[in-house]
Amino acid sequence: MEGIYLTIVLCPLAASIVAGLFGRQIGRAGAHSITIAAVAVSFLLSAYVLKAIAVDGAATYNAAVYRWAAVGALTMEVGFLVDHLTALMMTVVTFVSLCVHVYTIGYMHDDDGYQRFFSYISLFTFAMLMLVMSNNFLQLFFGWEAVGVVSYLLIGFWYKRDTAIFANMKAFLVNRVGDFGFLLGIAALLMYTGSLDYVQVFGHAERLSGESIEIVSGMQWSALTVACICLFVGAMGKSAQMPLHVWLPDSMEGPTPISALIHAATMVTAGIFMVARMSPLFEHSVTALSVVIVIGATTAFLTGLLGLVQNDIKRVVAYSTLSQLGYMTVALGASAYAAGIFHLATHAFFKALLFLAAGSVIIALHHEQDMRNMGGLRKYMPITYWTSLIGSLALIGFPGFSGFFSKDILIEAVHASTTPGAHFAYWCVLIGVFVTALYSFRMFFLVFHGEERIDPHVKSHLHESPWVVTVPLIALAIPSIVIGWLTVGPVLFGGFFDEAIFVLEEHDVVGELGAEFHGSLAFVTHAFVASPALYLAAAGVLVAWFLYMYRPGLPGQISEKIDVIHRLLVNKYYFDWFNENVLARGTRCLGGGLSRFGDQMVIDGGIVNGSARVVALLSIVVRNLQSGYLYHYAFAMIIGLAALIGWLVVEL
Amino acid sequence: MNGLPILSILVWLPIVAGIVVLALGSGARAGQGKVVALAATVLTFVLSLPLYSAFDTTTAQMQFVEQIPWITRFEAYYHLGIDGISLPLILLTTFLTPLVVIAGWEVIQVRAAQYFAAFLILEGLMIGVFAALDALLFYVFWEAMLIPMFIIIGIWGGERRIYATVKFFLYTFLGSVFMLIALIYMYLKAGSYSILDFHALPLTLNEQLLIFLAFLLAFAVKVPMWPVHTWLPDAHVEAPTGGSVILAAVLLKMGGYGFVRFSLPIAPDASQALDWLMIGLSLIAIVYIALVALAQQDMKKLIAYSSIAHMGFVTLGFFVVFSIAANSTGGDGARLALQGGMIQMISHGLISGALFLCVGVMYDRLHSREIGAYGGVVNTMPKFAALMVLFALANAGLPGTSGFVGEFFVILGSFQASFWLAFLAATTLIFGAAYTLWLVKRVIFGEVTNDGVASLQDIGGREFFMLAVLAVAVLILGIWPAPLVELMEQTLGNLLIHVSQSKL
Amino acid sequence: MIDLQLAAAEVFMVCAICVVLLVDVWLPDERRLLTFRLALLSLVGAAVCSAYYLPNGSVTAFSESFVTDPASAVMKIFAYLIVGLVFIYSRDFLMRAGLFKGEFFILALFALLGIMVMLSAHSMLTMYLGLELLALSQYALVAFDRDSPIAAESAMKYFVLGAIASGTLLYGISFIYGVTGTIQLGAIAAHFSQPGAITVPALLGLAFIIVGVAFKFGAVPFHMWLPDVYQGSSTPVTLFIGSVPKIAAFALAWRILSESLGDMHGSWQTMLAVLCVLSLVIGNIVAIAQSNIKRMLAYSTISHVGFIFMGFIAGTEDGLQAAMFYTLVYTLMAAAAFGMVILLSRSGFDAENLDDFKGLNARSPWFAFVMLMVMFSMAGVPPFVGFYAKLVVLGSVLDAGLIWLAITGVLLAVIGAFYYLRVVWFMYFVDPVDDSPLDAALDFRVVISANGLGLLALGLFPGVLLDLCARVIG
Amino acid sequence: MITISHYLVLAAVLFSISVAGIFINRKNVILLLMCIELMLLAVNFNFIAFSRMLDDTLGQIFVFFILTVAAAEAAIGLAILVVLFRARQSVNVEELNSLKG
Repeated sequence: MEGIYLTIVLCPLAASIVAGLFGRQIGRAGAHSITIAAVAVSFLLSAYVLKAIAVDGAATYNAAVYRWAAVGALTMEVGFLVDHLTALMMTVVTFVSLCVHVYTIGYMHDDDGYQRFFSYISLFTFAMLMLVMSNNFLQLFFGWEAVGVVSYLLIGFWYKRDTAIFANMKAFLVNRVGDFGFLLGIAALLMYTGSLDYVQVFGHAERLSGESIEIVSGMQWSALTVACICLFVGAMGKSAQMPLHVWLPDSMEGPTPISALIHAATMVTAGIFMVARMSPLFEHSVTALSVVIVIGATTAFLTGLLGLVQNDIKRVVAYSTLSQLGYMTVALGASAYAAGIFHLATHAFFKALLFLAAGSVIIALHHEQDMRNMGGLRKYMPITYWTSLIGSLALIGFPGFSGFFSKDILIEAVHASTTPGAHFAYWCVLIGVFVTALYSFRMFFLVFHGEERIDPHVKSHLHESPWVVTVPLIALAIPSIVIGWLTVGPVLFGGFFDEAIFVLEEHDVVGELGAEFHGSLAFVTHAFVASPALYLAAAGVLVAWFLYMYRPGLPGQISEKIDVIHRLLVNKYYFDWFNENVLARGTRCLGGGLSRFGDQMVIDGGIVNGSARVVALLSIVVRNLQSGYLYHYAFAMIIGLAALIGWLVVEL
Repeated sequence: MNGLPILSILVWLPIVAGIVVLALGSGARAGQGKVVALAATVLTFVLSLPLYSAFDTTTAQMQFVEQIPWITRFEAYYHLGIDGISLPLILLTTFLTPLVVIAGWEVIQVRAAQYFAAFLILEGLMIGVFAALDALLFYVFWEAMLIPMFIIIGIWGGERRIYATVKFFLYTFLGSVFMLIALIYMYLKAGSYSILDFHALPLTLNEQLLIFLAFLLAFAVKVPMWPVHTWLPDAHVEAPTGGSVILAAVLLKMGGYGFVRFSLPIAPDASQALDWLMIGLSLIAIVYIALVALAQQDMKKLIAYSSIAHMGFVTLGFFVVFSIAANSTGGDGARLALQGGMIQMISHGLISGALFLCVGVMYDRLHSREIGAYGGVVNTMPKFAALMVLFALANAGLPGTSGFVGEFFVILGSFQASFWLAFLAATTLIFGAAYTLWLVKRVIFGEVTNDGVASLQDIGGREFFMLAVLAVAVLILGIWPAPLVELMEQTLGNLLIHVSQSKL
Repeated sequence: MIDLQLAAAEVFMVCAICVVLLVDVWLPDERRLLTFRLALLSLVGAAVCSAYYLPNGSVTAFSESFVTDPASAVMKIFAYLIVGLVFIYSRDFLMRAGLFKGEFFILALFALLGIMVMLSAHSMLTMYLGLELLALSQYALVAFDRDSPIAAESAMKYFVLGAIASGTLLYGISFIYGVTGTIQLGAIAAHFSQPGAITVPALLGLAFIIVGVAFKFGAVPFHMWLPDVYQGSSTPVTLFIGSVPKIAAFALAWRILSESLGDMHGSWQTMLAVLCVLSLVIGNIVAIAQSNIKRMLAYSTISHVGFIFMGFIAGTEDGLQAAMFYTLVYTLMAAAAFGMVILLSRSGFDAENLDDFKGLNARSPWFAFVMLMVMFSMAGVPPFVGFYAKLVVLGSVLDAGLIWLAITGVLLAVIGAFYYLRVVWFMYFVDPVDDSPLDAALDFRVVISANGLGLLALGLFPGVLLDLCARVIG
Repeated sequence: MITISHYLVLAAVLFSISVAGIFINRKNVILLLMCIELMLLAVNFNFIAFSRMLDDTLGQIFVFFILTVAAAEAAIGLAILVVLFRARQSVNVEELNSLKG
């Protein structure tokens, strides 16, 4: 199998290198053919692997590819761990990536950086695969940072735009804050387990929960909790949990395929994946789970609200992503890892779909992103319209659609969870359902229905996007509808993740739900009676219809009424303001101050040049002793003689 | 290759070639001089490869030893030899010097022969520093190096070159004279100048402390550590590109080398007693200097400060071992930290060298180092921008590049000493990325800001070659550091054992 | 060997001087070069005599008032060498300045004779006579350029102060004579080796003698003459005064302080240490403010004296060897440095200012390099021999446990490095004021190159000279 | 009775006078030359006193040499004086300060 895994990983890398370095030679067609071929190979092989593992029951693969370094008894290797979780992630990643590759042909058609773009996204696929397939923390960290870098490059793809190069730096730096915690978490695990290998580290998990570490003197904390929280800080960065979520909306400066691929479907879910992968660790630390669930719930609710006031179509989707990531995190905190991953998978499809649909709208309108300048696009872009509708329904959890299954189970799991904070989380996610429906359909109505506010000049040649755009939309729309229906049973309740994810018996909420699970259809019908979520979603859609279709003037009045809240939302809770004006400016001022005061004034001016000046001054003063007068010279000699004799006298 | 005194050849070949280049002069035969310089440096590099291939990684003993009497009155020998600590540094030196020659190929028009000769002589002396096993010989190489560097900065430097070069010289001279006193003191006790004898020399704690402080002054200036670092930004800013490269890539490493070759093994107890000081200064370098780097407006100054911050990891890795040993239950944290420090030196040599070359490439075109004078370089120099971004990311410690390995090891190791230590060290992930990427943002990305940038020509074959070679090296070391780690494993293991045994 | 054989070099030198003198008197001006050649020849002859009549150990002559030993022979030969360099460096300058007269060579040879006598002195009287022979010749040499007011002024200063110094020295000697009843150095040493022999009058004498020694070296505060004389004399005379007489000063300290008053080491150690530190401080610091290179080198000399003193202060055999090594190395460096000053000067233009070194690298890379070697050697930077000179004296004071002195020394050496660096920076980093090419005779070029390279060669293989010093002294 | 100490004190007084004369005198260089002679005389006094005390002729021999050298010294001194006067038209000590610093 190793050959297959290597092929899966290296194909996109090779394609990326070829497209990147020899882009000019192979031309545009060459670049997209080679990268698409490579990603297609990866996807097919991933699917094969998924089949082999999920259907044929192939054993978990865990082996090193090569030894990266060995220091003392510690060996650091690059290797693959392929189990159900990995196989699922590989398939999702390569599938979405493939769709995005194809879609890009259309979307980036006129761009000068065509080959470069393909090179980047293939490189991203490679990095993401390295991340998910890793069997150790070193490689995980490599993939973790590598996806971050590609994301950096892609957000700043249009490097001439000031906003883009600001956003990419911001994204990287915020991610670095997460990585900072992540690295400390790895260091903690290494310290207590002496290894970076998943299997070995997990083997120590139980012992670790007993070890204590003193960080603030006098406070003994469980080493495992500290390690888990540090790791989770990494996840917060990558999966954009509050307060490290600020980069994700800005990252929409990148081309839309990137928003779909990286900032919705794959990279941002790395944190979710990581926590699920680390379930044997998190399970032993209720404190850490509690942190996870609270942060997740806060993110899910608060960022959802932000989606209500955005006018940029991509930003709405971005805040939706943030909110959904919060949902996944909540699931993790509730020990419902499987539910989190399941939501991750379904979300990857429908959110990628929504992004690509948004992208389709954007190119159709010649890079117009403001929803206030849209409306009534339904008749111009039928495929985009329908696929968007599917995506939105999936997102709000319309019964039978993929999002319904994942979200409903997730909410139920939180309901059943005993993790401290789960109660709070439950209310957050529940209200979140309403909010989700509201902003989703606000967007949907504003874009596709109602009055046509489009620039007439653009409108004259408005038409549906070409097939390279619509085919991926359709390709993503199908799983957005059916994937939940088909897979919820086997994946979530069929013991699919038993080997990959570890859940303590007392935390096993998914297991509890599984006991009541009797097939997808039953689940759907059951939801009508059991879950308030469904009704909340319906209410959301209705309210959206009421506000944006029936009484379009009302939203403006409402926002005037609740001006304070509205302003808070429009300013995104002032996170950006704080970061830019307090943190960033403060740091720069501190640096400037240290540079001017510490380095230039005290050390250089005072000590270094100061001593030089003192010597120079001394030199000028002392040379005046050499007056040129003979009698002074003689006098100096006599003084010297007298001093010598005087010293003798003292000595005697 | 057995019979050949290969280390001597490596030391003297460039020096002799330097004299030849000088003799050819800067006049009509300057072209020949350049060719000789390039040939000599390439030959030196080729000749240094057998050191690697024939190096026995299973022992901590000195290898390729040459020893002939030199100054019999002092029991000083012409004694060369290498172990796992010196070999990588020698390879780094021989690898970078040809690139420096290439970097100056068309750029240096004034007194070209002297320029190339200075670098050739410098190369020989630098190799000598790393290969010398006799303290007096070491000191001679160590100090003699200042002369060509002084000349290089002074003649081919920028506007304030004289201030910078005199500052550089006096600073380092001040540091090293104290080391000289310590060396003489130990010679008087040991009866010879052999470094290996010094290692075995029993010393009281007070003696060790004084010797340690004397060494500290010499090495701290070279590294440089806060607060004796202020020569570096000036020297870097004013030096010509090649000078900056060698300064950052090799000269700074001598400080780190000194710590592992002298301070730790000679004064283990003092090292342990003063490790709080060293760790403190290292952390200041990592945090304080990183903040200072953020405020710089001059590209070279920024990279210079970044060098100081990165070298903080070297000293942190070296001196955190005592706390690790005291704290953990026989893990490999101490070894990891030492390895990290060493790898950081090699990696920083490549990366900072590359970044200075990048700045040089731009400076050659626009004759400005101000960040504000650039902006949107990627529009006119895409190939160059790609490479520069790669090096910048490596400088920010991106996994998969060499810049990651050392920092990773040191942070992992120092966590075992204390959480807060690792915490502060790990801030480099944020600050390092902040100042590097901000630089990239302001210089590389964006719209073309002025006519100067608009008129830029992308790098030609010569420039592409030197940067590409470095890029490959940076990537290889990042993807597969095992060979380098292996090279040092035995020596560092042995060093740890030695250091853990008290001399008292 | 009979007495005259032991003093063969001195005897030869006296005869040779007489010959030169007589020949010179009858020579017409245009054939004055013969004097130059004869003077060089007499140096060679003296060298042969010194080398040929070299006893194995220390042998005294003339009622124990004269001694010949390997150390003195080595230093004499070194002195011939340096004087030879002086003659070669001076010739063209003197010609251009219209000073090419026999007196220069004759006075220099007389001074050399004085140095030889001092080196071989084994009695206070011999020492005094040698000293006066040297001193009087130097006074005359300084005033040699009769038309120069500053030369006359500096000669007068030198003369008056020198006379005070020799008077003081004599006063001290008289006390030693009164205490010991002898002026013969060996006997004095024997007297003081007895317990309780060190009395107050003896110490008083010691203090006065130290003034004489310190003056000869030019140690602070007895250094005042030195900058003025260096600056006031014409460059060839400065070259002479700045180099060889240091050997005489060494001889004075060595023969009197180490050999005969060695048992009073405890008393003179601190005195010398104070003078040493003062010299290091004043020499190095004031040199920074100088713009006249001769004056700067004068202050540099003062600081080097501080280092030479370190060897004596240690009071050990190693220390003495170190001081000797330092002295010899210093004379070589000084000769080369002043040689370069001469090289840069042309007719009607004395290259006295530091500015005259500006851009030398552009005018002549090779001679800039020679000056670079000299400057770095003086600063004590390896691989030049000046480094080893500092190394050995520092080693000897450290061996004596005087760590503070060693630290003071190196700190001030760092400060001092600044003004040597300034010369290098003027030569290399600054554009020339004057682009005219250097013109100098071939022999001059060859010799000064060899002189500079010698500093490098001795720096690479310092063992040669170190071993020699170790073998002959102590 | 006149003892050795008296001679020594006398010599010391002479020596001091000569020294004082050198640095107090700010007028004529010739006075300096005279002071120097006086200093040597003080030394000679010492030597002869000691010679007498020790009943040893060495001291007296030394004195003869000193006298001879003193004569030579005076000659040179006067010669320099002449040169100085020729060059500067003055033998005023206070004007001898063109070299300084």
